[in-house]
Amino acid sequence: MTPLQILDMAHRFGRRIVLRRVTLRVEPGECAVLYGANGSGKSTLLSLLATRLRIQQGSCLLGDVNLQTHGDLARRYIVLIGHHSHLYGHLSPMENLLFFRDMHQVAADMDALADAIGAVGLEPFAHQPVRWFSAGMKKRLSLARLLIARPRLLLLDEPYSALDQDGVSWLNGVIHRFQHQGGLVVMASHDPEKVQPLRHTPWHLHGGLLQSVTESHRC
Amino acid sequence: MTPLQILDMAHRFGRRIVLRRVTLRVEPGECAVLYGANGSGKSTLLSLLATRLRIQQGSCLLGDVNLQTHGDLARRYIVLIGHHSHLYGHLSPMENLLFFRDMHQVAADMDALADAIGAVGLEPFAHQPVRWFSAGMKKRLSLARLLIARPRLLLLDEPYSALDQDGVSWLNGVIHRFQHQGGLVVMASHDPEKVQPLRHTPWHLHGGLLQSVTESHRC
Amino acid sequence: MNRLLAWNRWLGWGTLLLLSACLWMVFHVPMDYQQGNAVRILYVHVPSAKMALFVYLILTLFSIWYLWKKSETADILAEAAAYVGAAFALVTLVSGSLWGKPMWGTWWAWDARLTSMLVLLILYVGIIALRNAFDDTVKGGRATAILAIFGAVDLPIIHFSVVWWRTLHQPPSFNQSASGPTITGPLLPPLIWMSVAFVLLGMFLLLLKAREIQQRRTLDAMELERASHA
Amino acid sequence: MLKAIYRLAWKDVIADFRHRSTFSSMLFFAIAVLLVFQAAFEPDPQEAQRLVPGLLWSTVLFTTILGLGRVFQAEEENGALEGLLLAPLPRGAIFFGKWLGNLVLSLLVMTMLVPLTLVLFNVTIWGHVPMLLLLLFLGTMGLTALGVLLAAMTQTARSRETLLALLLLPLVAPLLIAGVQSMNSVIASGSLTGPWLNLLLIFDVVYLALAPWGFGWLMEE
Amino acid sequence: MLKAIYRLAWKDVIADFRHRSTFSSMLFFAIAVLLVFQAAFEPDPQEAQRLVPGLLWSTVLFTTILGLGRVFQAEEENGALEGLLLAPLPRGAIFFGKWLGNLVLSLLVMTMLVPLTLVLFNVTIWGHVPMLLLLLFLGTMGLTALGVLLAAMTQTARSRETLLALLLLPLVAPLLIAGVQSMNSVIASGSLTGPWLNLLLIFDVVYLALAPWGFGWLMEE
Ligand code: HEM
Ligand SMILES: Nc1ncnc2c1ncn2[C@@H]1O[C@H](COP(=O)(O)OP(=O)(O)OP(=O)(O)O)[C@@H](O)[C@H]1O
Ligand SMILES: Nc1ncnc2c1ncn2[C@@H]1O[C@H](COP(=O)(O)OP(=O)(O)OP(=O)(O)O)[C@@H](O)[C@H]1O
Ligand SMILES: [Mg+2]
Ligand SMILES: [Mg+2]
Repeated sequence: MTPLQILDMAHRFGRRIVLRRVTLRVEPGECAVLYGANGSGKSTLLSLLATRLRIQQGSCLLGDVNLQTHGDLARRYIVLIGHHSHLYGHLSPMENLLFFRDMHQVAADMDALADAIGAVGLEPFAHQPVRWFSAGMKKRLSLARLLIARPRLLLLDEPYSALDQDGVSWLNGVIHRFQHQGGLVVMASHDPEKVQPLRHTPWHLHGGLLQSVTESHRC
Repeated sequence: MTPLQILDMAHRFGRRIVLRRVTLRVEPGECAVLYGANGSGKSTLLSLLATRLRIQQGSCLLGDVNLQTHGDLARRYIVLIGHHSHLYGHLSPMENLLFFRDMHQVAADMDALADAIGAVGLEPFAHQPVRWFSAGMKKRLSLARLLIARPRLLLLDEPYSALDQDGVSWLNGVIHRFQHQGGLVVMASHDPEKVQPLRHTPWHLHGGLLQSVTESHRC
Repeated sequence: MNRLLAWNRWLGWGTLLLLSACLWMVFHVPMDYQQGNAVRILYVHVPSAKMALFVYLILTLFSIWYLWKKSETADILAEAAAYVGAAFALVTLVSGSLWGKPMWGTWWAWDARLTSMLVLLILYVGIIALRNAFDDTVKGGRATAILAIFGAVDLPIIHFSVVWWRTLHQPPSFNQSASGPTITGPLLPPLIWMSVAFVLLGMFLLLLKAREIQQRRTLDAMELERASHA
Repeated sequence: MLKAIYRLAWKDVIADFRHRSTFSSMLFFAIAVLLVFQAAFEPDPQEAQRLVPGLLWSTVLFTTILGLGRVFQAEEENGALEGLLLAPLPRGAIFFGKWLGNLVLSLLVMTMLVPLTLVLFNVTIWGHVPMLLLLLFLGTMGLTALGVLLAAMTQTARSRETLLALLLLPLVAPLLIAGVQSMNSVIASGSLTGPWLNLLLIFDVVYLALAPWGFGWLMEE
Repeated sequence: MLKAIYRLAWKDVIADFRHRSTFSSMLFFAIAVLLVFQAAFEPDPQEAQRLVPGLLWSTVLFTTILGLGRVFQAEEENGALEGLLLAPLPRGAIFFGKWLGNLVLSLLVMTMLVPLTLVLFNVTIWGHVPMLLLLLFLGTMGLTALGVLLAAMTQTARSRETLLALLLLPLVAPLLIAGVQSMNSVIASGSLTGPWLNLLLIFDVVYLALAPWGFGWLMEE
């Protein structure tokens, strides 16, 4: 497996500079956790890594794939679970996963999808439209995608929000296994306690700069 | 000030029973915190208290106002900050608060609105459309409503999600002051650590029943 | 409700009996010298036209009952009534068109009666479509009930505006023929009996459909129940 | 409460001008239809004069439907409709707010549509323009009232755009007929009165009285 | 990639069609539109024949635009469009998926509309039906391509793009006029060839080639 290397990345929206100079290296099996105040640019950084935003300055390599020039290729190896669930309310969990599978062109048969739904505890609701699900149920469903896709780089934007305690420990298990297989994880979070059980490297994003966090002043 | 009394409340969506029998009494100055698994019905209970859902069984009194029969009246005394931000993406924070003010028919001049925006740290963004705000900034803006409205009953559905550490302690301060003035708070949350600093009564919702939580097996 | 449904079988047999008797009568009335054999269509056309209107009245009553009392029975009956009414309206239109081809030389003409019957059918279809567009029976039921009531307010207005529209201005190219020749003599009794038979048929179909809907809903509920205990 | 109604309408109108562009797509559609009929019919001025009421009303009807599809879309975005329903307002007030916002946009489109039609089809009845506009305004009031209600009804439904049109068209048939006929009589005789105008007014009154009530029922959970 | 395109269209179409009544509601929607035109124009059979192309094309335009409002709305709901853009697909494929879903719905309405128009308006040109349908299909291809692009523009909500939406009008107008004129010549002479048909084809090719590219450009941040 291959590392993720971010070099001197900067980003602005119109005139507003959000990231000034971000340098980060994530090794296989490592989980980098971004902390930082609201609006400090964590989600922006993740969107850049997901090639959702065009890289304006600096460079970013996933192994030897340059995210800036080979976005289409890179997207095959990357999965982002963001603030939004990216779910279609009129489709059932099964259909939503089917949709995800075909869009991301991963191989997974119906049984695999059903298993993923079972794993996040939504089996009873597998064929009901997602629209009326509770916040946590939607979150669980959007996390179920992790079990289908086999990415190299996993981007998680506040993955713990809306999850109950069982959900949190299930998710930590999934991340742990993923790390064990040599996957890369970059996560943004406001819940140091929930990240605690994971082997991870904390970072602090402030004023557009990424700083290493010593255990003592972890945010 | 007056207490909130919920008596034997039950709720079903179609044929699916979500709440079986919920009884709860919240005294002035008290903060009841609902814990429970995803999909256990916390948000449903809050929606019932906000008179968003019609009370199907049981009764609910806020002081001497019956929520079932006098919904219109009760809504004057109740503010719910829910999962959704209820914000309009094309309006600025200022305009969103203006909208809230006029809809809820509270008296607040422009300065009061500007102060509220300042208090949640959004002053620099007061006149920019909300659509591109970060998740935490949206959450902050939706919480800014607490400073404008002067409810008797405050309903908070996972108020800490997406907030950074400063945001959490600011919110706890607001709730604390509100309690001090004899307000009633009912909150759903998955973050016992963040509720910790507040003087509160924890409850556990499971199988449609509300049970008191002893400190030991707090969820 | 359930007792009513059990009783429905007898209603079905009764309807069948009466209908066959009426059909026998229809094929034994003397033929109209002007219209020929085609006149026999009348015995389907006129009763079903009346039933299409009558069922809408019933649908409105069920809708009001449902909004008021929130009774699920009313909802089921209202849902069934929409299908039955649509069927009668369709039969009216098709039989009318079939009749129209030999009588007027076209399938369709923009006449007051025809237009408002067409509107009624569209309304029925709209009601059915609206209900089916919801996953949630309660939401769907409430929306359709409101729509049905609005339709009830609107149908008379439509009817009269369509009448005035045509009578104030260009008269239809086929003078008055839609109101038809007055029906007298030996043609009349079979029509009366046929109308009775159609009322029975309507009731039978309504209850039949209602039972199907009820069973489907029970099945859905059982599936849900089973799922949520799994 | 009036302030709340105003604020609600304000939000929708502002939205449109900031970006949602319902207005421009309505106008766009209206102009395209006029062009199509011009190309299809190539009417001489006299024929054109006969066609004008039909053109105006059918364009108004269809553009209104286009606008309606979006009425509740902004409310979906962040669960905003729910926020609205939490306000201590009677449901009727919310209905009127939404209705007003939509009405304003429709009226704007209409005001541009009438002169455009006359120019494109070379119909020189400029003296009647105020009356034509008045008739369109009257019709639009009832039309949007019914339309907003149906839009609320079909909001969470599947394939709601087609459904909305399917439900609305038969119900507004009398309005359309009354509108076209009263416009015919204005063009023919220059007088605004007559039974058709009364029908138009009846329709407005009935729907403006019933729709808020229906909306209240609809929003109750 | 074909599977992804198919799945995207499937989501938009099949999901709507799961319930039995969608098809019939489209059929009756078409009937209701004809009802409106009848009430608006009251044509006699001869006039009706001349009106047919205009009726058909303006209905096509209407249903297409109506459908477009919905195209990207489902994508807004939970940030789904963003999810789509995260998939390892070229933007062109996403465009084609959305286009296909929209095209299918428009074509369905059209297929029902043509025979219904002929029956209800008593126009007996049954021999021309296949050709009329073919022309509508051709026009719809280009129209929906432009339309999806337009919907994407108004969706991304940067205000300068509403202007672009209005700029599209001059692009659609020639397509519509070519459609109407070629249909006129089919009805008059029964022959499908001619300069207007060529124009229609040229538009299709140009739009279908350019639109995916424009879409990709729009979606890039
Ligand atoms: C598609 C075409 C037609 C439609 C939609 C239609 C519809 C109706 C309707 C709605 C009624 C009224 C029932 C009532 O008010 O109680 C009716 C009655 C009748 N129709 Fe038709 N009709 C059609 C064609 C025809 C034709 C072609 C004829 C024969 C020339 C015809 C002859 C009659 C007669 C004789 C009555 C009974 C009149 C009465 O009881 O007052 N209809 N039809
Ligand atoms: N409007 C609705 N229609 C049908 N079912 C609903 C509706 N709202 C909620 N439900 C169902 O009710 C159950 C409880 O939902 P609710 O949102 O109250 O859960 P919750 O306790 O808030 O969960 P979470 O912790 O995930 O927020 C869920 O199974 C959900 O699917
Ligand atoms: N598409 C955009 N257009 C303009 N500004 C944007 C856009 N996306 C984000 N921003 C701005 O960039 C800044 C950083 O946003 P971002 O979402 O990255 O913050 P964050 O660190 O994720 O915050 P949070 O903890 O609240 O989620 C914010 O000020 C936001 O307003
Ligand atoms: Mg963020
Ligand atoms: Mg919840």
